[in-house]
Amino acid sequence: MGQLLIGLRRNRKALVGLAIVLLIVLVAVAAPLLTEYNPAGRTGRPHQPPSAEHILGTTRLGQDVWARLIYGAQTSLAVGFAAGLLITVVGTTLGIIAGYRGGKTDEVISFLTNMVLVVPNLPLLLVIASFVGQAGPMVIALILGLTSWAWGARVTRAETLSVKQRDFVKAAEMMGEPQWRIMAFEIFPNVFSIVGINFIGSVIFAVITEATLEFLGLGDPNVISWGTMLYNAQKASALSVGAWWDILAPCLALALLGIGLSLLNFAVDEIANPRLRTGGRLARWSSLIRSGEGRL
Amino acid sequence: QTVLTVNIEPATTWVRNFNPFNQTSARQSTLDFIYEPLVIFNQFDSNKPVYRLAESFTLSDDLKSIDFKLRSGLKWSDGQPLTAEDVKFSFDLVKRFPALDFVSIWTQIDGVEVADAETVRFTMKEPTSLAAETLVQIPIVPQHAWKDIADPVTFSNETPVGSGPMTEIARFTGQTYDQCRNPNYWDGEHLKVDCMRFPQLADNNQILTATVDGTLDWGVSFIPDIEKVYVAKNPEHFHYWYSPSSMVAFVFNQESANADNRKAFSDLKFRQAVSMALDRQGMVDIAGYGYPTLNEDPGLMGELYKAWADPSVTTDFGKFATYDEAAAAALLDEAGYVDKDGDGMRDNPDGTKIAFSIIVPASWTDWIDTVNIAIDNMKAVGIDARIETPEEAVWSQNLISGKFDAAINSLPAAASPYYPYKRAFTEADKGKTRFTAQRWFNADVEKLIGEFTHTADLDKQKDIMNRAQRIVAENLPLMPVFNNPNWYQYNTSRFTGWSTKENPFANPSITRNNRARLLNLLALQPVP
Amino acid sequence: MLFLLRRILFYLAAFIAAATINFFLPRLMPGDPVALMFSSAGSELPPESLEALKLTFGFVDGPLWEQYLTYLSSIFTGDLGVSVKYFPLPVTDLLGRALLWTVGLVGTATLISFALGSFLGMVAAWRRGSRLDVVVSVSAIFATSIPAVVTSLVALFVFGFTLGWFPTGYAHDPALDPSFSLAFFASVAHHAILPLVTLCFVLTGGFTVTMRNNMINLLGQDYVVMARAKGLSDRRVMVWYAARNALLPTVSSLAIALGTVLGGSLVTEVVFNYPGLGNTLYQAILARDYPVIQGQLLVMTAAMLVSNFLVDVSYVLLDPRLKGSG
Amino acid sequence: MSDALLSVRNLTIDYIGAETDFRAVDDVSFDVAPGEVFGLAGESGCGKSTIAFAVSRLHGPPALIRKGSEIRLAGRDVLGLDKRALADFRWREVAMVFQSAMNSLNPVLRIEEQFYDVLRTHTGCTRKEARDRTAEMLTLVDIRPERMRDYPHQFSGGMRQRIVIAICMALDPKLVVMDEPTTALDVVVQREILQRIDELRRQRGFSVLFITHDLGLMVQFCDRIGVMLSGRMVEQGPSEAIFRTPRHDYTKRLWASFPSLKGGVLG
Amino acid sequence: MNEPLLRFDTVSKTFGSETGGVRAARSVNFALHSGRALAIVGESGSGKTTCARMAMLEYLPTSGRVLFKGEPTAGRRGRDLATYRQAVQMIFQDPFASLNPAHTIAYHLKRTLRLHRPDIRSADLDAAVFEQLAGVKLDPAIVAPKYPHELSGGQRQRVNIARALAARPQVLVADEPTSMLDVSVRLGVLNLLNEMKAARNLGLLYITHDIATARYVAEDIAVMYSGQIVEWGDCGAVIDNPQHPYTKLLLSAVPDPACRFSDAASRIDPGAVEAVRRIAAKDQSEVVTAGENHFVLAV
Ligand SMILES: Nc1ncnc2c1ncn2[C@@H]1O[C@H](COP(=O)(O)OP(=O)(O)OP(=O)(O)O)[C@@H](O)[C@H]1O
Ligand SMILES: Nc1ncnc2c1ncn2[C@@H]1O[C@H](COP(=O)(O)OP(=O)(O)OP(=O)(O)O)[C@@H](O)[C@H]1O
Ligand SMILES: [Mg+2]
Ligand SMILES: [Mg+2]
Ligand code: NI
Repeated sequence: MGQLLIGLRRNRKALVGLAIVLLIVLVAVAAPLLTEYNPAGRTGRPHQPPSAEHILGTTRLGQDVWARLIYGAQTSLAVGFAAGLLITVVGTTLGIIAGYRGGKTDEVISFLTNMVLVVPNLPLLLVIASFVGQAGPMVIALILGLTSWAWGARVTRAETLSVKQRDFVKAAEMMGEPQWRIMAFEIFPNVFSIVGINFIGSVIFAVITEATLEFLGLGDPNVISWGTMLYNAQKASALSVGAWWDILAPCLALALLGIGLSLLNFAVDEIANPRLRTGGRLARWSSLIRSGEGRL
Repeated sequence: QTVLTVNIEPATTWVRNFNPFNQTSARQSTLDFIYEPLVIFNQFDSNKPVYRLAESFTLSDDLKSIDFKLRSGLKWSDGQPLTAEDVKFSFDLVKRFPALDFVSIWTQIDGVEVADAETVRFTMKEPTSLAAETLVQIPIVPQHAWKDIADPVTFSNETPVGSGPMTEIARFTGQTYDQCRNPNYWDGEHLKVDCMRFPQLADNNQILTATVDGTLDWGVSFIPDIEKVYVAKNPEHFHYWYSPSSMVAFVFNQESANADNRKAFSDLKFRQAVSMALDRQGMVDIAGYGYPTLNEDPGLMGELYKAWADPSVTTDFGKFATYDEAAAAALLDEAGYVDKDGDGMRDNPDGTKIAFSIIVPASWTDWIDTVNIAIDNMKAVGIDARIETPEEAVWSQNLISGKFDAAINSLPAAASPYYPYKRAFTEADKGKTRFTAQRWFNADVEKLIGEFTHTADLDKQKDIMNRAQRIVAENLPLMPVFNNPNWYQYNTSRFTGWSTKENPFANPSITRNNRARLLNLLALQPVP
Repeated sequence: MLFLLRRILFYLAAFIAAATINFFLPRLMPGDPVALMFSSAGSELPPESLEALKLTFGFVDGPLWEQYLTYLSSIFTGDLGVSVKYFPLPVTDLLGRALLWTVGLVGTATLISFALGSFLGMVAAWRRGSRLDVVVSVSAIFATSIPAVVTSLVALFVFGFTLGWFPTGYAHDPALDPSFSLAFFASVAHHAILPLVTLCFVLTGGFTVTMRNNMINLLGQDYVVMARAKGLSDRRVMVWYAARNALLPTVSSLAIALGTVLGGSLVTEVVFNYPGLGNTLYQAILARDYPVIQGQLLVMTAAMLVSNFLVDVSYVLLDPRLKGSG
Repeated sequence: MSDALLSVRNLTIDYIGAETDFRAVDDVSFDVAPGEVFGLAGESGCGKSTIAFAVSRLHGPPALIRKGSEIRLAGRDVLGLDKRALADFRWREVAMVFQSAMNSLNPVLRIEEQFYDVLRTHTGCTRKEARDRTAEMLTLVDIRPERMRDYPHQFSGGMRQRIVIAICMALDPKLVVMDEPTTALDVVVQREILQRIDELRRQRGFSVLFITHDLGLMVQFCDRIGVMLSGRMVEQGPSEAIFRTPRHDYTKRLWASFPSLKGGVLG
Repeated sequence: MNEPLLRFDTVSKTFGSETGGVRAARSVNFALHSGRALAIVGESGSGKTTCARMAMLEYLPTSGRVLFKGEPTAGRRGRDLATYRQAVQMIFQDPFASLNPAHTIAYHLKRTLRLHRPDIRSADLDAAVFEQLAGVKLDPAIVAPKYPHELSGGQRQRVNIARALAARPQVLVADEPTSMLDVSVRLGVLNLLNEMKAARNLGLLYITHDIATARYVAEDIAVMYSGQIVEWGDCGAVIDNPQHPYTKLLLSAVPDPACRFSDAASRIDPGAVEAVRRIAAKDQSEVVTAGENHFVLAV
């Protein structure tokens, strides 16, 4: 785990990704300080283009887009992280249990996993979300968590299977460690990078999916989030009336968060899998080759 | 060949269904255009009958039977004669298959008989002066084509045989269909349009695109910032006219499960104060883009039924449906609604808490915005209101079952205020329709409504209505805010003769429930 | 072939389980379609018509298990019921007409993305650290991290509305009747470009990244090094030694992607008003059109199972190591 | 030795790191005479494989062969070869057997195909000719020629290793580099394979650069041995001498850590 | 002789189905006494590890019994299993893989002490850890806080031994404990094992394919081929005077720097190898006594 952190610090992708994500988190947390406007209140005339007063313009209802954007970040992040956490916890737990226990347990969990994998995810989500009706962000997070853990469970299981073969697990068994301890303290730290990748991937997925569900009108329209911003902008035909700021602002925010998280994810991947690493050494290598210091 | 391109309903794919009895999935161009009504009551012209298939009708003096006389020489589009038998057949069909009876006509009539080849007689269960208006809702279908249909409920009537102007389905694909001139149309000389074309348009954005680029001649849709987005593109030809339609109002449930809220809701002063707190113009302008028509009539007449309005009612009670924040606050203070527990929100005079949600369907954004404005307004005078956005179906079920505190609701537009009044204030309808959601009933009002149908005399009817609206305005069971717009855009570059604000000869909306749309069609002249 | 037999058993079980979920889900949904239809019709329909509507759609009551059995048997007879929204169109017809478009659009997009992504991933991995690699990997990251909603909306805005290069809806010019004419196909192609490109944009990145990672892991393998030592041409080593093996795990993600084809890229179809399955499902959900929702989920699950099965088979064909086993 | 087949001079190889470099091979020089078996011994990580890779120019980034290094094979400057010459040089001049036989055959190609790859690239022969040659080669390592249509996973580890050796022989290279070719195998199989290589070498006259960390085996198999310690060549000489009279302290220590079959330790 | 610590009584183990499976152990008999080491040698796949795992109760024998101090081990659960796990410890082949990269050396030892030495109070754990490390000649202060990857192979294997010994076992099973180590540190580990065996009166089951190290560590030896023990007895006697053809073959294949491949005498004939394999693979239950404490399966 410590290595992971050190690795993250050394990785340029990770730094950029982390900077982006932290920036968004910071902006979300500091939202009340960054705008004087109430994100839900009508604070200007409808569809005012960006100006000094409303730096990202106003929505059709005259709400300040910037205020909505940064308050919306709270929702998007909260859903993303909550769902990501849920997906990861469920997936990892099931994956490790299935992989480690094997036998019947594995059969049952694997069957469940494959089942969930086989049922198309987004449509299912849509259906469930509409069944729940007026799905608030946390409900969406819950639904996401309960329907999207399968992939994580599958990779974690695969990884667990290979870690399980390693002698230190055998050693712990021989030592008489209880099973839960083996899973929690021997296997878990060693599948941590997979868990990390799964987590960040799930966060991306959750953020995107939440926005999609809300964009499609299946969320709670009163919640301020990037998804509902898109939904409202689309409903107000923002693009057609030329209010590009209304729709592009949440678009760009989503893209930015997505990119930040993806960069982090790739970095974790690279750190977990040294082969994928490139970075500074290759640049140094090429410059040395070019300067004639050596050759292949 | 002149083709009129029309947007009538949003859809992702057209399904070939021209069953006129099917109100939900048949193509909306079925009624009127394929199945012409006997008579059209023109709401935009004092509800005068415009005779179509029928050339006249006569109501018996006891208001218990009515004779419709058909024009002579009527023909179905396949050339077969259209007779009183067909009319009788249609009503009998509806009787045999109750699923077809979308206006429950057989709860109102006792029987149909053919008096002669061109006359049908209906006998009513109760005397009513409004029989004709309901009877003409039932489409008349050809007996020869329908008698062998085993299950007319699931019949999709792909190649309709009709009586209206546009009966021939010249082309039908999932993305567009053309409905063309009936070769045997009785009123063919007035019909200058050869075909109507219905392109499939899925959502606002697409409709908008098609409207703005001039593809559509006749449209019915919401267009944001219409002046800028649409009219400005071609001021000479692109026009719109948003006349008032169904009335939108806030309602408090008099039978709310929350006893504390109920106390306030049942207090007239509270209702009056809340009503005064509502910034109706703001709702119209911001939530409605300025398209709805302001409604500040506590007697619910408004612009739509202004012919029926008793001016003295607005003089006496108008202020209770007009925005005045200060007056609202003062009235609340006076009635004892002050903040007792120091949370900044007003409480009941006895100190119990008032806090309620206003329910609004989740996907109806303009209403949601309206409610949000209302909540801001209420908060401004210290009333603790929140918004709740259940699914549309849940909203409507809650209104019907009475499981809510406050809501935004609408009352249908009709030929006269009689209909909304009947819908909203008939106690027997409680728990059956969402129009009685407020659960406010008044024996006098109900009696007046009953009397209204028992006379065919307009002055008497007006008098009845005057009395009823005074009671309603006095009690303010509904807090009207505006009338929804009757969506209507038209393009004069290919056709002229449209019903316009300046020449409002008929309701121009092309939606399914507007019979008068046929009149608009028949008035069109192609631009040479 | 024990392996395949086991899989088939799994698929059957999965299908029945999915079908069961499918059956119970809509029954948990608040608000029935009739009530919804009635309320959406707003003030237009008189309250009396509610009764007529209920009669029309004849929602069968009766013991749940009976309904369930009827449902199960109907699945196997291919009778998925009648759409409520498009009454009385059978669900199979409705799905049938959408199916073609979706398979055409999303199927093509998936295959193009798979081919393109795998190719880019292969080249990027082969030229590790080169400028090409940097460009490819970074753009892949970008492409995968931008939500499809965003991509579609922006594409629609820029190329559809602003520049007007492409139509903003439909699968073909409504003026043309489907036929085997050049004009028709040209129109289909013209209408498909924007959604297709957006979809490819969204999908390619994922394939690229998977392929690149697989490749890089494989490039260190002894047999790849040995292939180089053998003096084989770079092309041959890259394609036949590294990529061929790296592709194997990617095939399973292709399966998932292909399986979701029938879900359509819902968002893309909705944004571009493409008359595919995704759009149909979306509308069905909005209209609470249970039979369509059920039918669609079923069809999608079946598609997923079938494509998984095909992948299983192709695995056995592609990887000789699996042939012997079982 | 001017008539050396392979001559390595001042070979210095770095693995480039993000900040600092790791010197894996430091100024190593040695020669391999025609027909000779030269052994590179030393502990894990001392740079043996790095040298082996350099000899067939298989390195990729981040390995860097520092300037001043020189590798000559039959007089040709190996480090100066361009891409085309390199492709031709590989396998025809220097063939290589890798550490693990399990992984050095492409699992999805038939054995035949993997032979054909080499033969077609280098000799441009037809499938028919390639098949004949394959059969010949397989017979050489005691594998029935019919099995050329099998996939690698259908062979045991020892057989796969022999197949790799057969592929090595296909072009009659001058030098065969063997990087721990038998580590994964048990002693009996190992013995069989090395004996076979020894015979082939006698028949065909190629030289062998043999890498292992098993000194005992090395002395048995090699003519001359170089002992490496963290990138440097600390001692070089005929195997007899390395065994009987080791000069360098490190070599002595190595011998001292070998238990003997006869009891006690070797050294 | 007194009761052995660990005894295999006609133990067989078949993986997979009875008919088509792999017979990894066939009627294996041996006994391990305290203070002595028994080496099991044989080429890879001969079933050595399988035997070790059966001794560790990881696998249950298909037939036959594994006895600990005369008592059957089969069916041990809970407390019984815990005491057994304490009494029988194992050292793995790969010193890197057998330590969890996520934990420090101190953690590994602490866990063992916690599990098997309830007598040590928490406060004394650190001291006990240091003591264990010092016992295997590692500098506790330096090694304890480190992570496995920060240690050399030899050090790691010492940690493994320390960990195994921390449980105060009576039997130590070592499965190829030096095969992954560099030659130079190999001997140190072997010496350590020898010392511990003597100092703690351990019974050491030493598994290897390297006969030379077997001789270095063990008093007794058993040569396995294809799941059978083909020859067993006193280590010196078996190695100096092999009777079974397979033992002979194995000994002749062991690299011996003293004779070169080029010597025709030292060559082994591939045909003969096949023949030996065929003989050794046959089921055989008849035992021939070749000397005092030296037995061989009849051929
Ligand atoms: N790609 C690389 N990047 C950085 N360092 C490397 C790389 N490859 C090898 N090294 C380092 O170079 C040194 C020499 O490695 P090499 O593989 O040549 O050793 P070796 O003698 O073959 O060892 P072994 O007997 O374990 O195969 C090692 O210390 C290793 O850590
Ligand atoms: N879990 C298992 N399932 C199936 N077969 C197994 C299993 N474990 C071992 N075997 C088989 O049993 C036989 C004996 O294996 P074992 O690991 O005991 O050999 P070994 O003598 O330890 O070999 P090595 O020296 O390679 O470690 C081998 O053929 C092996 O393939
Ligand atoms: Mg090496
Ligand atoms: Mg073993
Ligand atoms: Ni850590």
